[in-house]
Amino acid sequence: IFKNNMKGSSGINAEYGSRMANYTYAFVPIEQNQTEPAQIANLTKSVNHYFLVQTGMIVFAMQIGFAFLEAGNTQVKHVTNILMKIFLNNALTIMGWWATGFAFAFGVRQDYVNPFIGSKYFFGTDIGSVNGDVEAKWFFVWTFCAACAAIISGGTAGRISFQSYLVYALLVAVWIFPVPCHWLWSEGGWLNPNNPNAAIYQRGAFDFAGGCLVHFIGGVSSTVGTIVLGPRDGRFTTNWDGAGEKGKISAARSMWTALGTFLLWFGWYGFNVGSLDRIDNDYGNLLPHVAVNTTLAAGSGAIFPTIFTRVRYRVWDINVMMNGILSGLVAITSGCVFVDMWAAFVIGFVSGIIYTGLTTFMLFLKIDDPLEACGIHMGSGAWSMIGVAFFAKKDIVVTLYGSSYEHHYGVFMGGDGLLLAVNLVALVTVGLWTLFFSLLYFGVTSRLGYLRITKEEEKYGLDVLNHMHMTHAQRVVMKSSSHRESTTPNSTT
Amino acid sequence: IFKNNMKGSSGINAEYGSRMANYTYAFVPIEQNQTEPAQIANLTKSVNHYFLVQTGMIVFAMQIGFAFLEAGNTQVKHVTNILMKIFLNNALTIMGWWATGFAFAFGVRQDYVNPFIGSKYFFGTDIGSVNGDVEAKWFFVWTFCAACAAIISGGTAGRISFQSYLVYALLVAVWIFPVPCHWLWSEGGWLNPNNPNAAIYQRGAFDFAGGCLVHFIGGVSSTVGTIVLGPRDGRFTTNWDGAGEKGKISAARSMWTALGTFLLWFGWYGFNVGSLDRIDNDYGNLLPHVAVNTTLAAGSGAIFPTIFTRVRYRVWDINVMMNGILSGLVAITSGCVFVDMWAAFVIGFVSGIIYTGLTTFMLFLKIDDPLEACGIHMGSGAWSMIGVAFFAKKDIVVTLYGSSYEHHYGVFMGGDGLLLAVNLVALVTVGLWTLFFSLLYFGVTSRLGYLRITKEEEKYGLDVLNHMHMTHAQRVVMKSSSHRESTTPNSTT
Amino acid sequence: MSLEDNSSSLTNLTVELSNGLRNNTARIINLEQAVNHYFTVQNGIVVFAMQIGFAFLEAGNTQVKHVTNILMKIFLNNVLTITGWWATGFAFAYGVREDYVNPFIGSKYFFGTDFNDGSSSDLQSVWFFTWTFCTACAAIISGGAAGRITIQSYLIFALMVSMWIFPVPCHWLWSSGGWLSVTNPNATIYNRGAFDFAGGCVVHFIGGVSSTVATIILGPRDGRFTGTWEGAGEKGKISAARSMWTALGTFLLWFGWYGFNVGSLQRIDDVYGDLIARIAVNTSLAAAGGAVFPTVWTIARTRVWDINIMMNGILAGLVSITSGCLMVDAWAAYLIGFISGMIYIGLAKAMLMLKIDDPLEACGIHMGSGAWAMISVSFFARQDLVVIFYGASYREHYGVFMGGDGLLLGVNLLALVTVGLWTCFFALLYFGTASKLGVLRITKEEEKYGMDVINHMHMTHAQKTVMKSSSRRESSGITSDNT
Repeated sequence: IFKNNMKGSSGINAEYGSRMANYTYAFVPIEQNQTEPAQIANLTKSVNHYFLVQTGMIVFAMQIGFAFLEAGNTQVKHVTNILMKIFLNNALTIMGWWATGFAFAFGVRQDYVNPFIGSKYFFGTDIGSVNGDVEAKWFFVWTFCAACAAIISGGTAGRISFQSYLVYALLVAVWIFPVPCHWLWSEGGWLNPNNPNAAIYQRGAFDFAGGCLVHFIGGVSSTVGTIVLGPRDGRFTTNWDGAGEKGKISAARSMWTALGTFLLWFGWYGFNVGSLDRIDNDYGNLLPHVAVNTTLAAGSGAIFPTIFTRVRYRVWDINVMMNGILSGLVAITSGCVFVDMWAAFVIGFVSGIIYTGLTTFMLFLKIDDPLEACGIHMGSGAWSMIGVAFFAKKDIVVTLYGSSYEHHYGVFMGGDGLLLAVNLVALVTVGLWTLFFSLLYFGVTSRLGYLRITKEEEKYGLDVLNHMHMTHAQRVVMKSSSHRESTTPNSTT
Repeated sequence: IFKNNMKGSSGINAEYGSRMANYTYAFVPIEQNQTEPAQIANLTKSVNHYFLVQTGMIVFAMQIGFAFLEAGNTQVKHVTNILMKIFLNNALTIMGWWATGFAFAFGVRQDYVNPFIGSKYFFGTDIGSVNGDVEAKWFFVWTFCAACAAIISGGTAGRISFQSYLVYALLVAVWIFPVPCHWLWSEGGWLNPNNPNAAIYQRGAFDFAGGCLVHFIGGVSSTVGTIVLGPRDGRFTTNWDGAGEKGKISAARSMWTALGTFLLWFGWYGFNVGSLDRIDNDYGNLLPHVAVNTTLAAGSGAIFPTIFTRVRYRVWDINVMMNGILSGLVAITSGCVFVDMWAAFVIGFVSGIIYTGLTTFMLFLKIDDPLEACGIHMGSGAWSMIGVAFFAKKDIVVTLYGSSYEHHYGVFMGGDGLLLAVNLVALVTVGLWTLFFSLLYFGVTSRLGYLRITKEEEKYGLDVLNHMHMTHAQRVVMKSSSHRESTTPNSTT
Repeated sequence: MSLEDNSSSLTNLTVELSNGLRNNTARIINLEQAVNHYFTVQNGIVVFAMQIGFAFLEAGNTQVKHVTNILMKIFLNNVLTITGWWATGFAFAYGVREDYVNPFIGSKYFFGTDFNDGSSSDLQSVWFFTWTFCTACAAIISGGAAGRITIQSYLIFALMVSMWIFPVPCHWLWSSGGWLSVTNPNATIYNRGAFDFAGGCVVHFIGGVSSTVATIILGPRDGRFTGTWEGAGEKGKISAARSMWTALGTFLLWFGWYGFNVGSLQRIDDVYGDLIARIAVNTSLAAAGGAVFPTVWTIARTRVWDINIMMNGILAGLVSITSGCLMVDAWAAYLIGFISGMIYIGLAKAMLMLKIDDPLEACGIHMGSGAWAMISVSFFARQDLVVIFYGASYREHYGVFMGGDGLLLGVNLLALVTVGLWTCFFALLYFGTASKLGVLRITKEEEKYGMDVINHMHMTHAQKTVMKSSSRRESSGITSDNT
């Protein structure tokens, strides 16, 4: 907003000379023999570290978003349970990521490169030995890992038992998320575009910010979980009441879900922008592009679901609109750096159609998906990978990956179609990988009877039985109930 | 997520030539006689300023956290009062910090250095004369000062009178927080590790991000306040109802406290990371380390309280878990830059035990601590100072403070024990300092009868009597009450 | 890890990094650009959080029966301003062609055309950052019209704001070549521009004027000035929750304001970096100053510690510092904030006296303090800061009370008046026409039962009880034709 008026160079030099004296803390002076290139390299590194950590903080705010969206969309009697699940999801993914997750994802040894899995940095060993680069990645990608596990909490809300969700969240952090993360994002991964020896014609898959790794893995797990669990009691009967309190606090529920959606949108800027990993050289020029594309896709995602619901049911439905926004955001994650503004708008708009279609289809099949994670995260996550393969621009691809990628861009933009193929391979393999482990886990626990909460817990709410929280309506019910004795704090679960 | 693929240098130079044209605003080009070292110094300074202000913004979000945690944990009838206290806490600490607080803390004159107190920059005089360094520190440390005062609001919640809390918050900003802040953090402070003439063998205390200055001062004040005030009416009777509304909106209360805890955690990243103060040279390498350690301690802090409560009472208690997370975060504040990842995990885990123990002990003594600030802020704040003296790593200490500190590191890591001694001295002196002023203030106001709200205010709630806010239950009570006339808006306070 | 080891590892890193780079200057320039982009985008992200603030402040201050409607309005406000800003807004605001400079309007970059030629990253960071301003301006209007405007007519106006009403004055004041722009060497009035650093005029005054026009044309909510008026519309039932919501909203607005003011620097190289902290400090002081008078006045006058008045005082203080946060001293920032509290109280009382129903008091907060923001910067702007930024030709163009020549006050007043008339014209035209056509205000029935139950399928418990005993029940069916 200003013209540029420099102080004279003498003023600058005087300032530079007295620079150290102006700091409140006395620091060990910078060595004077440090060369200028080293100084620049040093500052560049510092800025990159700060960039990654600061955007990681913004992504962390998405956890509040997941918690509020989920708590606002399920029955009041389970609210405390849901909030506690999201908190412990964070605590457990921290431990799992520290123990093995980061090691499997990014632990590339110097002596050999494994295209399938990493094998270093278990329990943070040697992680601080270089210069902070590894730790910056640890923190930033942990926030992705926690987001992936939080998505699964949504699909299984209201009927999964506390312990079995938490064990799965730990599994996600320890094994299910890290291994595909190595394939697509780690040095030497078989689908990584930075790997000169990538498995398919030396070309990698484009998943810039985790449309496949975070949202598709989360969405597939969540959908498997919701199918294995079966619907909530009374979900497809005519007197189903979403709130479980006869709509009593629907104003508050609107507030909670709105806060959740806004915070997810807010966090998404960190999610997509931070995925640049660094801001020197050309990356700095692409940074605003990512923010702009994220904005456009969020805006266009809401259009179709909102208008469709208004025309079809004569209702301005806030939940449908918010989920449309989230679908648009999911759909742009893979491509936000590669596509034009108009393409971002198109990708977002189409994701709204996909979300509406899949959600309607789930209802038609009588599958109970409380947060509609199938449409939002699985459907739009898959579309995200396909969308980037349609619309990625040649010049940006070449800027990022060099001239060997000069044909590896969007099919509709004139690319050679291999990008679409590689992205589909990535989707299918990651999908099968996730499907295998989620079916295994949810199937076995379901067979053993651990997966779903008891009828009693579902009727009276998890909060009152396991968390000592009661709503007013619950107290009234309890008093007139013969089951009252089972609600003492010492009851077994 | 990418390797580095640069355009050729010709591209860069062409870009440099057309750089001015790319700005939307027309700038006068930078003078070419600016030397490169000056340019680098200039950009470094700019980045450092931005870093400090941006992390300060993140810390400011902790105020929402304090407000929601406190409002969700006290009775519904006082909610508006509590929110207003937190807002005015901000307004008053801004004024107090501007008037004398910053001057006492960081106002070091050039002619002489006072190890106990600063004496410059009153009411912001000369604060903008240098180059923004002083102002950046003003803003960042103000957010710490406001956090310290907000902690005290929690311990005294539900029974302290509005005015007497606000006067104490002003005192904190004007005098109680700034003076110890000068001792530990300001140039020439007698406990500052950057002071070559530090009082104890020229060695300083390590309180990197305020475990002693912010949390211990806040926790001690809060504990003194809560003891002098005495418990809330009916707190230790059998029919005590935390919500004061017969648990009616416990779902909403879970949401509020969860939002508060998440925002505190979010803000803590700014709190710890921003305490680096600058990101050039080695500081940039330590930045991700701070974020990683903060994350691990938060995760491990939750473990013991959650499991203990589950085993002992058969309840998954969300409040205990959230307070465990906060304890872990408090415990890592002093040491987040100095310790290894495994040590961060241990420090967090132990803080969970300390929190559980102190909270149980307070209940045993029948001391009413509504937000359990004694366990969280006082206990874990003290442990924070001890933890860093146990586990600080030699190489990081030497990087930050030079070779004269080569023996001044963690006892368990092979240090010479002086660090533990100096940190304990800091804890004890700061504790006594805080104890003196808080006892003086709370004792005198209690004797004069100003400290505690009236029986009537406690029965009907501060909101209805002083803030014209009523809950539905209050209206019903009012109508059938003979005290009704005293609830008109014109009643005296 | 000693410094020696570190510098050797740095040298390796340097060799790796300098591959393909010819000289250090290019690398420094490159890093400067990258840092500037990140600075602008990161602050835009912080400003975006203000949308949560607007939503919660408004939902907490209006009747419970309209809450879902209000939240949806704020979401769709974002959706539409994105579309409008992309279509024409940014083009009218910043689309300066190379061949000629138009002082009134831009004419390039429609629908993001020419945005992707690789050199457009500066433009894109401006696009994103200023979009957050544009959507804030539209959200302000939602507050004044709350509780009685139809969702469609609000949304169309929000789209107009982003496509036309906000961009054109934005071009005047902020785009190179705008007739009131400080970066224009040929500015209309003696080659001097108006000082509106972070949008006290462009964002808050436009929003406040539109909101006030809307609230006057709409008329008060049913029963607003009767003795039985109850703000919550639920017999105060969830007033604790309402305090929480408005408090969250106010805090998030304050949080976002730091991004709003600091980010308006748009770059942090050279001298700009020295001013980041000054802006943050001044913003804090004005917020604190704004709360003082309203709070004390209310406790003295009515013996009530009123949280809404205090929060609005804080917001008034924040609005009043937006234009001047960069150019004034710390004491002036506090004073500006303090006076804005008095302006807010005065205007809010005047509106009540005139029986104009302004649910969020946007007139006092955004219009009054927005105007005061423009005037106060021309009172207290410091000469040295003005000269650093705008060069020697601006050496007399600073605060009247600091010794300036008064032209700054003249130019700022001119900017206020022209922007005010511009906004007034379109707001009157739109709201007047819509009101005449009968599409502006919701029906009596919607107002009685709440928009949520009729248009959004949301019911509160009290509504369900009313519905059951009501003979109008059939009209609340979801297939009714109410729009």
